[in-house]
Amino acid sequence: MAILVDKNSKVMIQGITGGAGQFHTERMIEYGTKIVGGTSPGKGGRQVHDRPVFDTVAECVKQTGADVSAIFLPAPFVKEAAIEAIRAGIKFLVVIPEHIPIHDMLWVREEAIKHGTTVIGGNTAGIITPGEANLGIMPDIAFKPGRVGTVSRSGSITYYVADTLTRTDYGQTTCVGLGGDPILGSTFAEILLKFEDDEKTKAVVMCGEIGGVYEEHACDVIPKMKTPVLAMIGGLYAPPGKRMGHAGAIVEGAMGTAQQKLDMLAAAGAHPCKTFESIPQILKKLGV
Amino acid sequence: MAILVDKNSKVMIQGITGGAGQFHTERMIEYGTKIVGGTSPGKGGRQVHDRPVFDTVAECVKQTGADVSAIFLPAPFVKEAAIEAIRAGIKFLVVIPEHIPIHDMLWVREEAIKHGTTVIGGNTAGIITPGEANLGIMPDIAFKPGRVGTVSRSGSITYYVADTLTRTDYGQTTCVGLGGDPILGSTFAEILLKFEDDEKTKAVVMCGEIGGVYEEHACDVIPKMKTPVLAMIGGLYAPPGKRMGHAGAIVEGAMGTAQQKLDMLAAAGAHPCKTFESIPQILKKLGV
Amino acid sequence: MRLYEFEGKQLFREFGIPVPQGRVVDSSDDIYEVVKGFKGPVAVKSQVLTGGRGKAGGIKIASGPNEAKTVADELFKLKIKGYPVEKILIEPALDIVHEYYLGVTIDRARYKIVVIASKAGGVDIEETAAKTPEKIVRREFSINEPMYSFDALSIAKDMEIPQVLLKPAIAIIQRLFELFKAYDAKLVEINPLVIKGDDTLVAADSRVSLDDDAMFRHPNLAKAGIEKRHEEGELTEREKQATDWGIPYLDLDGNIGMFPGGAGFGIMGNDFIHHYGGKPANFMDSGGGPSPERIAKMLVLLDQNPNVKAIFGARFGGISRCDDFAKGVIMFLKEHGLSKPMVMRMTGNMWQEGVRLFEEAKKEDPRLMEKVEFHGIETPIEEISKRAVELAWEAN
Amino acid sequence: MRLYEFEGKQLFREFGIPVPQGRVVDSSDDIYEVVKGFKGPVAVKSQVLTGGRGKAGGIKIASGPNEAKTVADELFKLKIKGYPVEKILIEPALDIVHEYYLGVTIDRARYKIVVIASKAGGVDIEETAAKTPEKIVRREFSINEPMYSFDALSIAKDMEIPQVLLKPAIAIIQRLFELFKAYDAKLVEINPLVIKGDDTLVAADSRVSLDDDAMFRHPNLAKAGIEKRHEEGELTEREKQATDWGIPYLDLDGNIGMFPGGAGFGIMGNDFIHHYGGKPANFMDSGGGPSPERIAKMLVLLDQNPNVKAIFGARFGGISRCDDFAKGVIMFLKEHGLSKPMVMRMTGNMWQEGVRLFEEAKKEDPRLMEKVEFHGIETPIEEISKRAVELAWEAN
Repeated sequence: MAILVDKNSKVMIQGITGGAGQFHTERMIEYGTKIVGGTSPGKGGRQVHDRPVFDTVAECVKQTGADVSAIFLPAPFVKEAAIEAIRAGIKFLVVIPEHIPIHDMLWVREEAIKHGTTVIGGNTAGIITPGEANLGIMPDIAFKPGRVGTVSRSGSITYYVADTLTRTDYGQTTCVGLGGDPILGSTFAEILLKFEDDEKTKAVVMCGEIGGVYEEHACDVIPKMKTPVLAMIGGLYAPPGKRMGHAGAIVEGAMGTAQQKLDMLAAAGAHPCKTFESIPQILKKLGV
Repeated sequence: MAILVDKNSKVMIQGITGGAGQFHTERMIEYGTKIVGGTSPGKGGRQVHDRPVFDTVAECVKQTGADVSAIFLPAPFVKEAAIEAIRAGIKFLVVIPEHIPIHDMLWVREEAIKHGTTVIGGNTAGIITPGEANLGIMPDIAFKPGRVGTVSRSGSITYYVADTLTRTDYGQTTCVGLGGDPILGSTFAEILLKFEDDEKTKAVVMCGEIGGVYEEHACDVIPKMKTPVLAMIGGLYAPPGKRMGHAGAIVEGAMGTAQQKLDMLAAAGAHPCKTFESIPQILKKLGV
Repeated sequence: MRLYEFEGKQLFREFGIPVPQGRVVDSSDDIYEVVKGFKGPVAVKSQVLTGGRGKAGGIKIASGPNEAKTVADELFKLKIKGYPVEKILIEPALDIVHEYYLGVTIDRARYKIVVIASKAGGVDIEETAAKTPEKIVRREFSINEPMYSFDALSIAKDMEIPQVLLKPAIAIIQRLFELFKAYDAKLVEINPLVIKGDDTLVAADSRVSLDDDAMFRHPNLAKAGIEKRHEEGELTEREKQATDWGIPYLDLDGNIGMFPGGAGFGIMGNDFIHHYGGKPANFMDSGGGPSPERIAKMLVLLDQNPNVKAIFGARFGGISRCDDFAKGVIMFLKEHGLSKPMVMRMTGNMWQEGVRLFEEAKKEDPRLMEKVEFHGIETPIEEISKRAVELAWEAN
Repeated sequence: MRLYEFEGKQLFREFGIPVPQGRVVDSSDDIYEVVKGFKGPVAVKSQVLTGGRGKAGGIKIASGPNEAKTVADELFKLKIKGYPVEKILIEPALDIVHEYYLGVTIDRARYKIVVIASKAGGVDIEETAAKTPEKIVRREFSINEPMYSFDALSIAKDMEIPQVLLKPAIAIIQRLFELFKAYDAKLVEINPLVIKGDDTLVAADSRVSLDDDAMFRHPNLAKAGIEKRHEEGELTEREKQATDWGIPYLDLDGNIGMFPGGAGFGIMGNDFIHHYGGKPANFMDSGGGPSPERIAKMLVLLDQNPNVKAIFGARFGGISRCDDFAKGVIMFLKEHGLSKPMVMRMTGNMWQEGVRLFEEAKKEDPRLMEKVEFHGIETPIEEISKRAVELAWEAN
């Protein structure tokens, strides 16, 4: 078991003919990810790494049965590419590019909710279910199949955490890159609930950081979860983030500092970790 | 029984402080319509014919329990007024003004479908359930309670038909003015189905006219109805309407001429009438 | 209201839809210089607000300035479906490789904006739709959703536009859709959308109909000289007069002046007149609760129309009371007099009082009512219609 | 990116939101003439990209031209939260009857646009929100829906705007919302929105933050001189350099140069340094799979920063292999040389090969690697952090 992607996922790549698209398609195929095709408007009919290229996602879905897509396109094109994928019936969408305009992500989110699609990113390193599928730009070297899930806003932190779990033989069920952009396709809370429903996942490590509100809102679901949650927050010593004016302060309240996040998460029942090495120690204590 | 409005309907008037709004509010109250209030942005707190005036529909609904609204405002203001009413929970909306921009009515329709509101008009004389409620600008003189429903695109035709039904003692359950604008809040088909569900309505007279496609689409529901439908179509001798270009011809197909409409309706099982006097004759034959 | 081809192309240009560079002339005086500027053969295109212009010989190709002038002189003498050619559009003649059809309109039954497209463009698109519907591409959009580039791409692919031209095709499809929404259009059509010899796409023709009722939102059109007009053809003088007075009015080719209450009965009354062998001279709508002044103006339109031989009047007193209506008619008779026979009927609200007012007026001054026959509820509307046909027959 | 008050007001004016007529000056030379033109007392307002300007004495009222010049001379010498005053906005002083608050921003957790408003405007709005939340009006909008006038009316009523001013208030609320959407804003605020003595509404201040990542859609802003910048304050010279090179970079006030891979570990590394008693001199993000050239530029930024006493490097070889990373560092060392001590660790993809390359380079030219301590997976990252702090300590 795993969440969101596994060896049966039929994955397509939007922007498969671009430099990054081609490069990572090859990597993902090598890992064993079932890449079934891709799109590049105006380049339908070509092939990339023996996978068919289509003009539109609808054609790709129709011809290949794709149900998962990863976007490798410049940020200005992400909004339409994401909406296209969602409308074409893609059920899980990975948005790799960073610097996607905030308003664009609001459009994507509306469409995703309407159609029941899960979106991660922008600015995510992707998602990996070790031994089954690697979707995005994460290095496979750090990962191995196991029993702990991770969800993180940062790719590099994911690697450090996964490496720690791999070296201590916990391994991972699925590692989800939530994304580093200010507004994200999914929240910590939504991904945590998916791990909660996954039988094989015995614990989840969530890695947040200073700024934003997604960590705080995770506190709404953690108390309801049976699966233990370990929480690590970057930015305990970072200079205080700038408030987005009075309106931002009013909307987001007292949220945002790393210490507050960590305190809130602990109060909600998560197990705080300050170093990577503390993760296996806590897991051991929890009997995972 | 009746459809859409009856003596229990709590009716509000949007534009109640305007000339037409005030005049018809008085008439409707005199008829016995339960008018509970109205709106006029920026004039909240006043009274018109002892009814409270509010700035917004939401306030009026909250304070008076209004569930039906009639709009008496210039055409350019109708779109927002209608959407406001629909969002505030109004379940039946009568759009009196004519010349409402077509695109505006598309917006209104989207909102109405989303919220389950029935809209009639624009350019309707309104709706009357004789002896219970008169909502709009129809003269009460032609109507009396009875057992035949009418639905018409034209106010004047409604009067002639109702007068005929009144003089021959059939009377009316409810008379619905669908409206004379090119695009309407409801279709013949939708109103016919409401009459079908009304136990007291023993027959329906639908009066269409040349142009548009609403009569043709009524043919989808007439065969499924137990209540007999009498059909009258104006414009049998009118000069042929102008097609809206090739696209219009393709979209609307061979629809639009009065004779075709009448033929299609007859084929669907409606009883065609060419004069007002033939209506009671047909009703008699049908044993209504 | 329909726009001229050149006006439609102005809007296309505003939205970045490629059109041939063109010049409009309203006489053949400047044509020589204009065509010389184009350096090559030109299309000389009559600008009329009706279809079938090509078949009627309203579009010609000229190889150069001299021929263009000759051709234009002929076209300016032409009438197309009765409409005189008053403006001509000159464009470089196109080297046409392929013709597509692209249109946007509204499906009123489904309440959606519809894009219709086809690889088989040109004049016979309706025939294509009837005979080979598989060649017609159709897409629906809700008013509150944009057309994304992937939507446009999917349309372009179904039109079988060559891969190298997909990008400009997407732009044209999206922009036409945006224009449709931005200008409250009822219809926008590019027929044909042409691939030229140099492998570029261009809108060779334009057909744009806008919603009269939304013109208040587009004051820039009036500034550009685009004003309210019929769907087909320009307004007649009388129609312009009626428009100025705010009265819906249409000239027809019969001889019975129609003086009804309400648009619905206007249409039905027309049927009755035909039924008894007559032909109406007009269509008119009083609107709800007309003022005496408005009633007087309606009668002025009929009385001054030389085609009108007799007048048919009908009033169902609803909101407007029949006595008020009678007052309006009497006001007109006193102020203007009536030069044609009129038969009319009143029923509904206060009809007896209306009849009484007419009888009183008759007693006062029999000459005033000389040409008016008035009836109440006792005479069926069918009889009144028949009588109007007789009156017109007698007057001829 | 935050706009200056006067830039925000430019956008307000473009959208028809009433603002005082104002003039911006960047020296006090023209002030006398400007103020004379206003014929009355004026507000002299420092333009800085930070909050709390009023409390810091950055806004003064002057009764006339002479006083205004004196005041401006003082303001131009002022630093507000460290930011020098380089521009001053002169406006007629307002006769304030009441101050409202009106703002639009995004609720990231709910993915909605949120309008926040209050009858209690002015500087203490956050306190109002905390102490008397019932005075705060809040409305949510989806990105794909417009704000209708009835929405705005309902907000205006909840703000307790007097009935006679509802109409202009509706316009201001709707236009602020439209501006927010049209310019990809993260925040737009009018605080205070003022009722003046003559019973008109005016936006007395502006606070506008736009989304850097959407600037490609708004070329007109760059034309108007509004360009990428920090949320607060202008960029430092080094930050400008980094921005030109496309490297996310922020100057901090410590002395350890941070040379990490990835933004996430950048933040975490900062924590580690602090944990061991050090202070980073910067924040930096290599981005995924940096080229050797990019790695060289990152090191240039650190090496040329006089505040940096030691450099802390960490690389988790993911997409980018550690050997490629080592090559980039060696390239830098050969081309530029390194003037500060550096400790770094490599792990992940090809880390052994990276370490091998460093050792090879050291053998080739020991001086090249003189200032570099390099480690592999065997040394925990915590140890590396501690060592960096030591190195900085030694260098002081």
